[in-house]
Amino acid sequence: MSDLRSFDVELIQHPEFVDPQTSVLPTFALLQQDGNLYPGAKAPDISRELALKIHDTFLFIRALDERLLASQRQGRVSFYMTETGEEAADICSTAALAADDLIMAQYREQGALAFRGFPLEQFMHQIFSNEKDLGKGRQMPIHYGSRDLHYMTISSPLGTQLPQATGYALGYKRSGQKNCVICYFGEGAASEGDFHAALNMAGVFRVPVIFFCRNNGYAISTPVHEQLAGDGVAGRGPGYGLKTLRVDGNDALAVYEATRLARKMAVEEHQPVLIEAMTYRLGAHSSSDDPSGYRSRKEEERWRQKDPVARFRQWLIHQGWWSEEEDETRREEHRQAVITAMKKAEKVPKPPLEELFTDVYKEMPWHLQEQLEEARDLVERHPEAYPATAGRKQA
Amino acid sequence: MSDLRSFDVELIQHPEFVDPQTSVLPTFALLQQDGNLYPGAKAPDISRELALKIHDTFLFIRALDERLLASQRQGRVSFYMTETGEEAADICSTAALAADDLIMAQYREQGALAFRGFPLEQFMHQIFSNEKDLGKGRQMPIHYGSRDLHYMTISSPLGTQLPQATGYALGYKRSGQKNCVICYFGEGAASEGDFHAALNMAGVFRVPVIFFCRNNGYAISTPVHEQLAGDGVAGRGPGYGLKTLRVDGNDALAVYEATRLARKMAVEEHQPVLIEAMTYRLGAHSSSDDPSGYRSRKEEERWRQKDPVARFRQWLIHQGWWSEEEDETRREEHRQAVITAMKKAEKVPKPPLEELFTDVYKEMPWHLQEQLEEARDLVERHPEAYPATAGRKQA
Amino acid sequence: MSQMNLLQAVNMALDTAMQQDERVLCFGEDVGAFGGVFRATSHLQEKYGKDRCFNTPLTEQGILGLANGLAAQGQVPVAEIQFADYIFPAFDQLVNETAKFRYRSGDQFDVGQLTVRAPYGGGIHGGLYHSQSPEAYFTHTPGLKVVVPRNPHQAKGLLLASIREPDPVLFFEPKKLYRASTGEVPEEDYEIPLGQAEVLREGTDITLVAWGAQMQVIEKAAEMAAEEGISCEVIDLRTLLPWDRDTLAASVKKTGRLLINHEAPKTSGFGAELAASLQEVCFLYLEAPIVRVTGWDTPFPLALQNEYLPNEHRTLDAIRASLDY
Amino acid sequence: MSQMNLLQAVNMALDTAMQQDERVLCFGEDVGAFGGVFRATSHLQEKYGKDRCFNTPLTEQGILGLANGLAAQGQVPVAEIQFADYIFPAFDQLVNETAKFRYRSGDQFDVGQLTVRAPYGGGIHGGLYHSQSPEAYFTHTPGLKVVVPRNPHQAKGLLLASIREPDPVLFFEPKKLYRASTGEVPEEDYEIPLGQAEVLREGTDITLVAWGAQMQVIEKAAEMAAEEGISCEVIDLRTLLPWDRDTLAASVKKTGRLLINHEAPKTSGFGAELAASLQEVCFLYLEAPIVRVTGWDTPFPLALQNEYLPNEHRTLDAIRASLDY
Ligand SMILES: Cc1ncc(C[n+]2csc(CCOP(=O)(O)OP(=O)(O)O)c2C)c(N)n1
Ligand SMILES: Cc1ncc(C[n+]2csc(CCOP(=O)(O)OP(=O)(O)O)c2C)c(N)n1
Ligand SMILES: [Mg+2]
Ligand SMILES: [Mg+2]
Repeated sequence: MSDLRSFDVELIQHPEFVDPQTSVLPTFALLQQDGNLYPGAKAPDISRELALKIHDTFLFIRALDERLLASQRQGRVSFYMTETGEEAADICSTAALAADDLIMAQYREQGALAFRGFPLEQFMHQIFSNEKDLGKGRQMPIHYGSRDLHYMTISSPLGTQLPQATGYALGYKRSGQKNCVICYFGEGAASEGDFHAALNMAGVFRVPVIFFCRNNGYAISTPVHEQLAGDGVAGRGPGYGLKTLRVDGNDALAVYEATRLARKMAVEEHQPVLIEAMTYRLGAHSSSDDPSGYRSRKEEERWRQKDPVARFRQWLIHQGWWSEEEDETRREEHRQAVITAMKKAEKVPKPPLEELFTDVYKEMPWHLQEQLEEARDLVERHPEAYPATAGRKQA
Repeated sequence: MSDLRSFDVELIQHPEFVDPQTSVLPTFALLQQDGNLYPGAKAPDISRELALKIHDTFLFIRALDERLLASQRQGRVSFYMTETGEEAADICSTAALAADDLIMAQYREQGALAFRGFPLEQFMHQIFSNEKDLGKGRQMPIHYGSRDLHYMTISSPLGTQLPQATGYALGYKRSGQKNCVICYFGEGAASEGDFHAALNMAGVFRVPVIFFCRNNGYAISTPVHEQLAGDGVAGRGPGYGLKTLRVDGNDALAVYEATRLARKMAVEEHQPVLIEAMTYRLGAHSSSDDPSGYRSRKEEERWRQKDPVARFRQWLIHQGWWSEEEDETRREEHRQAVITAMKKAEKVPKPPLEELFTDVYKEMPWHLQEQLEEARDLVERHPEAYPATAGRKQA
Repeated sequence: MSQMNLLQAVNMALDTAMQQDERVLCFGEDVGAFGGVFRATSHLQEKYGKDRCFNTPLTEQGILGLANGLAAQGQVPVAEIQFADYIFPAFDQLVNETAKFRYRSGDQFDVGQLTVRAPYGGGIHGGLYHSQSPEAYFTHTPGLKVVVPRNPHQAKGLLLASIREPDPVLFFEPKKLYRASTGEVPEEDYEIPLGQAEVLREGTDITLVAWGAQMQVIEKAAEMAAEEGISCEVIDLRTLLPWDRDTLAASVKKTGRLLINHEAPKTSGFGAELAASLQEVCFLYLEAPIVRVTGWDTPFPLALQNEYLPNEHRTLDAIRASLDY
Repeated sequence: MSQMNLLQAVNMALDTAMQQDERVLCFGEDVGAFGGVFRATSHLQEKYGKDRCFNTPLTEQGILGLANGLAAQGQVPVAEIQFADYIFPAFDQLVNETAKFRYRSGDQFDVGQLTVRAPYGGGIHGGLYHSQSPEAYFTHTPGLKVVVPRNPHQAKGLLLASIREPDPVLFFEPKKLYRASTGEVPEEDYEIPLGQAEVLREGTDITLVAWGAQMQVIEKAAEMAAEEGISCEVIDLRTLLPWDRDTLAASVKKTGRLLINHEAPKTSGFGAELAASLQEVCFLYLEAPIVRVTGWDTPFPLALQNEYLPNEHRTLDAIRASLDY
């Protein structure tokens, strides 16, 4: 305790208000759209195997997103969100972590989960909220979670995972575990009060956390210039005592390298880091959204030219690690796998009635037991009104 | 709408994480402790009259704070908070505003209210929560408010006034009124989520508001280095698109000049401004606090050497506008006036029972009318248990 | 008169209020050019400009802080919270600030002109966080008023009254009915006074009370009960705080029985207050315990949302049980 | 056994918990070296180090966010909110996150180890913002447990049970009694199980129930009533969620009358839930309406705090009225 402020400060006699317009952080970029490195750039030390795994995850997520969005349009799925255009951001950052570092995602980071090896079937069970869903069919589609894969279950309220990430990372620090937490969030969510609390506490407690912002230009219809007036989200990092870097979010190599270095600082020095990945949401916000109400095709087209997946593929081809033909084959394989898995998952029944009442508490208290009994009677008396649960044998 | 982000950004090929330690904003200061200007400093254009009014407010607040704290120790007053050591911050910033600019204070800015001309009697009525209190005796001592003087009633929850200040300022902008809002807060309150929301929205909406942080080293027992890890509170301003200045908060002239310029930007350009005044809370946090539990006398002494009131007095004397003798006389006058006013206010009765139920809503709904009747009966049946309200004639 | 849905009625009320009083401002996440994710503020920015209908940054505590400040300054803010589930970050601004602004200042300052709109309720496959009915929290907060409309006509009249009310109002819109509930709505400006319940159907055997989307449930249950010869009195509470005890008590004294239906969890739901108050004033008239048919005491589920919602079957069963008591 | 006040008992419970389980962490505003503004965490930093008892920045939403994260990671956080009045900025983290963590993840993740301590209640000249009793808000939130102790012995046993409970617990401490309530407290580690009310005084004419600081009020009222020949059964609810309906129902069935006393405003206070539930299960046994003696439906006042608090006189009047019904 005690006031450690220094008396030995620089004094000025002219009131020079700092002008927020003057300082704009540069963007770290390695790979050009044609798959060549920028002059002077050095590719990170990335094995062929890892590179192909990243790319395969790209292709898988494209297939998954495409098919599920189409299925939503057909009414087979109630809701969906794609991450098209942003794959490099979540997938390559996760690729730079240890497999047991905790991921706290917002909702548009299914790629990170896929990279960790979440089975296609599990994606589908969650989407169809059936009885095999790890989340027991309780949350809307895309609210994945996997304890085994260190991927915290998604929560819809925006920003809440940020201070939790600081806390989780503090837990790592306390238990001496050599891990970090990566916390994903959008530039919209960064306006929530929880963002402020999270980054400030991370700076004060010096915990191993990487705050990874996907600045994709929009929060639903709200463009980033109506969201904030400073230098993006990165512009706020130093103010919290965080090491900060802006990165081209569509550049798989730059994202990987930035995160690799961030992890080193986080784990070895307990230095919290903020990374802002500049990217673009090529698709709609969600299956409920139509972006033509708030942006132009021309703008979308301009960003489509910067597609992270195509860029990385070009690099792989330049490396001699991949070909267009292999790419086509693999895309088709993923597509078929998704279709097959979807068909299966659709047929799996909903969770049993009990699951409505379990997990509110660790043990079911008397009032919930009573309500479960009441619900059982109800379903029995009105089976026609409760097709999902009526007639199913009880657990 | 649409994504206005520029494609024409600076790209770098080496990941240079911004290091928060490197950028420390300098401190704007004009007046040295001996009452002489710093070499190269220029005193603001301040009339003798205004200078003496500022100084008189200093003396008044010292007298008020001293007497009331002593009375709290004697049990005559239930609670008190002094602003000793921080007088230049609130008083000189308010002095640089128009009299009808709105003040939103935290709780340690009674000086600003005194400068605006709040009668001593009114201070006392609030402190004794008697029936003449403008706040109807409902809030703890020091929660002043005055519609006439454009001083929003203080609210205890920290930080809540910040986004309200943004809203109030947006109201000014909308109605074309040539005013600004000044919003005072401590460096502790700046950790609340509301701070983030407030500054971010002010930047986005470009409203005439001055966020004025009194960084006095502590939030109760918590020193500022356990509160934040960046470059103070000022370090966050540019990140929100706010013009930002750090100022020596114990320097009456620098605070005045900084605020004068900030007001100009706020009112004329709708440019929100953040000012961080570096100061020190010389007294305890409140009458319930004992700082010896968390800081040293030596540290306090060091800051006492930087007393803003003494410093400004020296300047006035150098100007030939004031003398030690006048000072002594005036201090005694204030002391006597405070003692007299206190004696009077103590004797004023508490507000009548009705005031417990009014102002919850504009008109009293049926359930409150019913409860008021119930309360009346109760007081009538048990007069001995309700000495404050029993036997008083009803409104 | 024209036929429209609840969403259009809300939009029309906002339009009317903005046209009639230029201090009225509509804002919230995505409410500007886009017109809100449900399109409740469609075309308002076009008509009234960017400074009267606008997007805010994504911060509910900020939206309510901003709204409090605007109201204190003399504007008439109508703030939207995108989903009622996301009103909780603004809880402090609402409960500690909005509700107590007038009281703490001795009526020197107030935010009475504030209205907060929020779509609430389940039945739209929204799971835990796009389904909640948080009205009861706010009924425990003196200084606030809480209003819930059941159909387009009510929505327009109650929203206009809420905007012009000199006290802050939380206006919860049943999003399940946004498009599902349609009806005739007058073109002209009209208000439905706050604080008054409405008897929709007279009856003699039991009183059924609900609000918002659950009105359809108790109306359906009343019809089904009628087929069995049970006569239900059906009441729409409309304003939850302060609520219309007189109308309810008169009805319960007549029927001797009361059933309350709400979507929110049972424990400490607003049904508890109704039951507690009405047993006080109707004690000697009650022929059976007051019964609450409500959401279960769990978070709002997804796959089993149908099993969660207190529907007409549960309601009818409870009506029968009450009559058989 | 040693004589101590409620604050010391809380401190002792924290000390015991920290000693016994090194995952237990105490944090909040000023709880570190200073030991908290009430000194509930005195000497804990000295004993267990800065990484187990520490100050946080001034952000309640951050404190609860941090606590949720710590609990999910496997620590046992005991977070302090300096005054219950300041728990509202953390409402979203508590209601949308803490309460729903286990449910939404299908029991893959949980924050069951979390305990939140907050001094609550009036009578200390605290005015609007140092006096509130917000317990009812949380009782409407499935997934949380809510506990309120009445004296030092209870405080230690209930707090230890809360910290070790596998569900998140809000532990509201009656700050009026921090120093005013003293008693014998065992030195050793003991727990008082959650979810169980305690009958403090047996009686036959009417059941009085309360919690926390209001226990003293109903006990006093019971004594005064006894002098008039009225026999009161006095019950401390102790846990509000989930509450002990069996004990209360058994008592009400015996006495035929129920009075609930709480400090929070009447409308939608927890008394409403008790009344609504107990009239359901005790309907045929009730000889008079269940009566609630509570704070008025206003913000908490200052000058007239005495007029606000539901004291023994009001309680006794209500007891008499109930018996005369
Ligand atoms: C607290 C809260 N407020 C509002 C919402 C509704 N909402 C869901 S997504 C979204 C936009 C988020 O934008 P951003 O953070 O930029 O992420 P992106 O969708 O661009 O990936 C909004 C407003 C929410 N989920 N939670
Ligand atoms: C929301 C909220 N949390 C906690 C408190 C209790 N509290 C009152 S003053 C204070 C410290 C404030 O410090 P700072 O903002 O630096 O102002 P200073 O007292 O130094 O002027 C705290 C924690 C409060 N009033 N409101
Ligand atoms: Mg975005
Ligand atoms: Mg301070």
